[in-house]
Amino acid sequence: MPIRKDSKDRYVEVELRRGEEPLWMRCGACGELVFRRRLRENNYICPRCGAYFFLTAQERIAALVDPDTFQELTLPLESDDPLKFSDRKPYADRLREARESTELSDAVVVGRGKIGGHEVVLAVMDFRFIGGSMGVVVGEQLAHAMEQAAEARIPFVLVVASGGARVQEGVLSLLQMAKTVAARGRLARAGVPYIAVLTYPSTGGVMASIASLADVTLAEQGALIGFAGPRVIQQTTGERLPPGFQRARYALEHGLVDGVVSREGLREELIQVLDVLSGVPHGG
Amino acid sequence: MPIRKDSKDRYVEVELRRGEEPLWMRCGACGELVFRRRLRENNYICPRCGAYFFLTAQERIAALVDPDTFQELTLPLESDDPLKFSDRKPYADRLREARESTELSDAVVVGRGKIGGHEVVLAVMDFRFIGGSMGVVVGEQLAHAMEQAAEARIPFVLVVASGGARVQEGVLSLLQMAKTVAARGRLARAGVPYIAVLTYPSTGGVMASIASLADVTLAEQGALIGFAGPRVIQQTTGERLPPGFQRARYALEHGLVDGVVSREGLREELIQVLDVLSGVPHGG
Amino acid sequence: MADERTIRALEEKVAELRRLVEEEGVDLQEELALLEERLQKLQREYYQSLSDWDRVRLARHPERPRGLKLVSQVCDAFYELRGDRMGGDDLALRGGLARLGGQPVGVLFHHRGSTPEEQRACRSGMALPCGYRKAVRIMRVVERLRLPLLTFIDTPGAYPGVQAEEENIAGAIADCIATMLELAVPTVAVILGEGGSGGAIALAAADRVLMLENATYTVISPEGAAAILWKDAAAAPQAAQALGLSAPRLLELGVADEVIPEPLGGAHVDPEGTAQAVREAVLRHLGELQQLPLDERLKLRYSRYRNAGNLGTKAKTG
Amino acid sequence: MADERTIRALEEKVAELRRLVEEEGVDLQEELALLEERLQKLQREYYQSLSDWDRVRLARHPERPRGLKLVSQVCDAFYELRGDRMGGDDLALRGGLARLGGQPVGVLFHHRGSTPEEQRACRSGMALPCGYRKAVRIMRVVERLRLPLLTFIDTPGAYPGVQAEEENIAGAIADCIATMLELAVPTVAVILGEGGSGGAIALAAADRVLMLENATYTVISPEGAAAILWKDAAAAPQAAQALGLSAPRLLELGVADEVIPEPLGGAHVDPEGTAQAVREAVLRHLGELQQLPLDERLKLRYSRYRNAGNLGTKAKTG
Ligand SMILES: [Zn+2]
Ligand SMILES: [Zn+2]
Repeated sequence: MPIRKDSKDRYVEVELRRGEEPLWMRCGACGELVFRRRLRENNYICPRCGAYFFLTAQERIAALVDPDTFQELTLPLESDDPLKFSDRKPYADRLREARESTELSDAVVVGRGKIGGHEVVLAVMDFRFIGGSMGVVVGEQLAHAMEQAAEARIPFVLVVASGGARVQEGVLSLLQMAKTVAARGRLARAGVPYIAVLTYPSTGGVMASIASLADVTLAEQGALIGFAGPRVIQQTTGERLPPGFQRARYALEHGLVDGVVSREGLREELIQVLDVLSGVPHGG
Repeated sequence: MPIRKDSKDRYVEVELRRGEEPLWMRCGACGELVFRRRLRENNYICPRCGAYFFLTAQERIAALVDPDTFQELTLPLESDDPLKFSDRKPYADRLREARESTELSDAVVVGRGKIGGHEVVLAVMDFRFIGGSMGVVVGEQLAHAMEQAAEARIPFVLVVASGGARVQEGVLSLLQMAKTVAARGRLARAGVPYIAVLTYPSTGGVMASIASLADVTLAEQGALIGFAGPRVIQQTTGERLPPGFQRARYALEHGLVDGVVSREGLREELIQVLDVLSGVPHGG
Repeated sequence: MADERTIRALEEKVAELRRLVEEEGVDLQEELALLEERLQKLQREYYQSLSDWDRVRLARHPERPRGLKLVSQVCDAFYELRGDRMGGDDLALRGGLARLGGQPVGVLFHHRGSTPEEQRACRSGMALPCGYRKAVRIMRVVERLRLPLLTFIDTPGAYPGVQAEEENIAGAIADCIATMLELAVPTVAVILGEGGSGGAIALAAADRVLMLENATYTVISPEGAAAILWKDAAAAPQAAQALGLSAPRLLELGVADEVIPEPLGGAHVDPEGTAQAVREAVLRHLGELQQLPLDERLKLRYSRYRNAGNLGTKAKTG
Repeated sequence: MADERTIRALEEKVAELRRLVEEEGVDLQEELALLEERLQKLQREYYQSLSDWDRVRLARHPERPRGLKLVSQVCDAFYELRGDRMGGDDLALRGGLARLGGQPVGVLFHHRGSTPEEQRACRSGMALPCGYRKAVRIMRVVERLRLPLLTFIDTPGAYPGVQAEEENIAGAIADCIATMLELAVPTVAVILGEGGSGGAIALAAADRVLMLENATYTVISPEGAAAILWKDAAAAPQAAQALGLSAPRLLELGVADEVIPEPLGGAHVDPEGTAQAVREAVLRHLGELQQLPLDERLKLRYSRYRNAGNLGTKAKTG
């Protein structure tokens, strides 16, 4: 699913990274062909122009947690296609394809690990899985992750990469907004910190629920942050969109996030936050 | 203390209504000489042009409560002039003069009465007393009134007519903001309704504390509602003030109040609010 | 089977005939009764087999009872509270204090407007951040005063606009959901017309969720789904069906607790009756909730939303 | 008695003399020691008899330690949180998470800026509604995470502007006071420079209120009082005296709990030392508060504000 190119904010069209990945990848921003290993070593940032490529959940986790500390806690769940939804293609087929190409059960990976020595429960969304959309499985995984964090009394870190609710699961996916917010309420009552990292994209129903309710909210450089998509806004209102609209820096200027952080600096930034909060939550 | 004329919003310059009042009063808006009894019967609204004259606390009370139901609860307190303040004239003299001309101990009258058959605790500020400013006595009276309402479990109605904090009592008057807000917190925890009526003027420290924290907030037509005075704003920022700025209707359009009510309609409006809230707070 | 237009035409003819018979005194009572019976059967057949797209159209019907007028009929008295206390007052999302069954309650509802000017002023029920912030403010008032909260939902969705985004419409909706879920007072939501995505669930995270028979509740409009998934705006009727947005379907799925029946032809045929039916249902659910101890009520609410949608998951196969 | 300028000149001369003596090795140690002693006496006399107007000028001194820099020195680490989540981020009122004495705390402070551009961007510490709303948001974070809250006050007052009024600056201040008073966590406020009216008390409704020796806390600026009451801007020094805005006076009145001493000449003479003194005082008060059981701490806070100013009332005489 290619996303729109924006040289200034450095998000670029990329080939869907499916199954066997090519040895070389072309940067959509500058056209450079980059050796894949080199790209990975560079946090999937184009070494020529600095554009960001999408990260898979596993790549994101590898970039954030201390080596060999991640322990996956993703529940062994799949969507049961509750509406037996079909558009031009059955949802069941889309699910199967997404599972095969990503080797994920759905659009989020949950686990426990350390960041700069601090224990955290980490949930990372994966945009490759049907646009990182939140359906019943993602909702359940996130609620479960927050419960784990509340129980273990260690901070919860959520990395958002989601276009919103999973359309193919209808109102059941809409309800995941309330579900994740309810679980966040429990986490808050337990006094456990919740840090959200918004990446490209953080929009729709995910942004209008769990992703907006963190104690500390960081935006990765170039992240798209909002509720309605730019096209919907233009079609409904005919408004001209201001430059930088809904991008990370714009969000910061409008008071929507606590900071904008480069991909290279994200781990260090999280360590700073965890350092300052060290000892929180207070004992049992 | 004459206030600025605004024919549209119908607040007019008036003679300070001191001591022995004349049989006739001149309307500052249209110049009409009105027989005082006629003015009183008309809620102190000019029968020719509809301009509002200031109301004293007693007149406001008479206009709002059911006949023969008001029982004054104002504490027998006076300002002790804690700073021994003196500008061109000693504060002690100003206090004495204000007490003599208004026959009030300070700028608020507190009592219990019925409005449309509903028991309320009522606090009414009086602009004649040093601009209705909130010093240590006003703060104490308001806190006391809220405690009475919380204890008796009947709604609290506050009619604001105040330019802000009492300068001559320094930080002690500033602290009345925190004091009244603290007392309002207790009232809220008791589940007792609090209705504020903002009249000309409702500004400064009173507006930045107790007057902004009601469950239901009504503005009398033409009321001036804000924090900083128009002159301060112009001097500090050089901004041009938009028409109607800080007036009741402007406040409504900017989401600051629940409704704008004519002086004639105010009692009926309060009865509507009290009717709909009848039974609140719920038993003991 | 008859379509909507044929049924409307038949209804008119039969009404004319009855008037004629009654005015002229012709003895055709028996024939007329048979005819009416036949008509009713047709109506029942038609309205009981409504497609989801038919319901979408009924939910959007310009004469459908809704907004301020309906809420005023459902409640015995309504006192509107206005403003978010931060610079705005949204006419698309409104609320205040009301009385119902002899007790004070808080209400929140979408308002779409009836005249074109009013519709413009309230953007046909698409609320702004200041609307959701007003809703949160009113929730805090009802919480302080220990009033049950009733919400009436009827919106195509939150307003998609530049300023709405700048003022954090997403966060405003999230706060609305969070505040509503944390209220100690009982909450009942009624979906009256369109329950459009985030703009709807902002007011729908309640202890009980009721739907009028032809109301819809959906994650995306059928047109939106058609455009995105079918790449074809004409696929909206299919999308409507696929989305499972109808009241009966959502009752099956456990999303709605009760479907409030509408008269044959839709709520607009009998606005008074519709208001009465809504009132009766709300009072009944409120009564049940008020019987429950606080702890249990909050536990039930939490587990309702904590477990929402779990019927749509299954153990991993791979 | 010497004035500020004479003392400054003397200080310089003595310093030059000492340098000369040390560099040239001239044996004037004894004479120099006497001279220095005399100078210190003059300094003490001068700075211990500062008029309130002198203190106003010291509180506003362009080199006075304040804002982000001072807070960063007082705390061991500071992580800034930004934005009100509603459309704005105020640079005049800032805050975030910090560490102090080995524990995490929340902090809020005014920032006035040092360069002219920065001063323009943060309006010399006059906060907007979005600043007070950010403060409320951060208060909710510290409440959730059970962190003590420290506030550092230094503002001429809230910003008086058209948009600020439209966005309800008054209500934003009121909400700030109300939220701060209801926090379950311990709260310590330090008035660093100017504590200007509503804009200051918004952050000062704390369990403990400390003042730097030359900080001021007042219901209105001396200039404002002079203009309104004396009808003469030149009366500001008299007004300063009359308003009782100095730390020693407010300690007497029970408004401040402690006066944190400044070096002779004012805090700007030794910013590091000032930060250390503030840190020490805050840690001590925080330690005392953390010893108290929650109930008692909240009872003390309530009675502190419920009874505030009662020493200024007396039984009615008439
Ligand atoms: Zn490139
Ligand atoms: Zn007149």
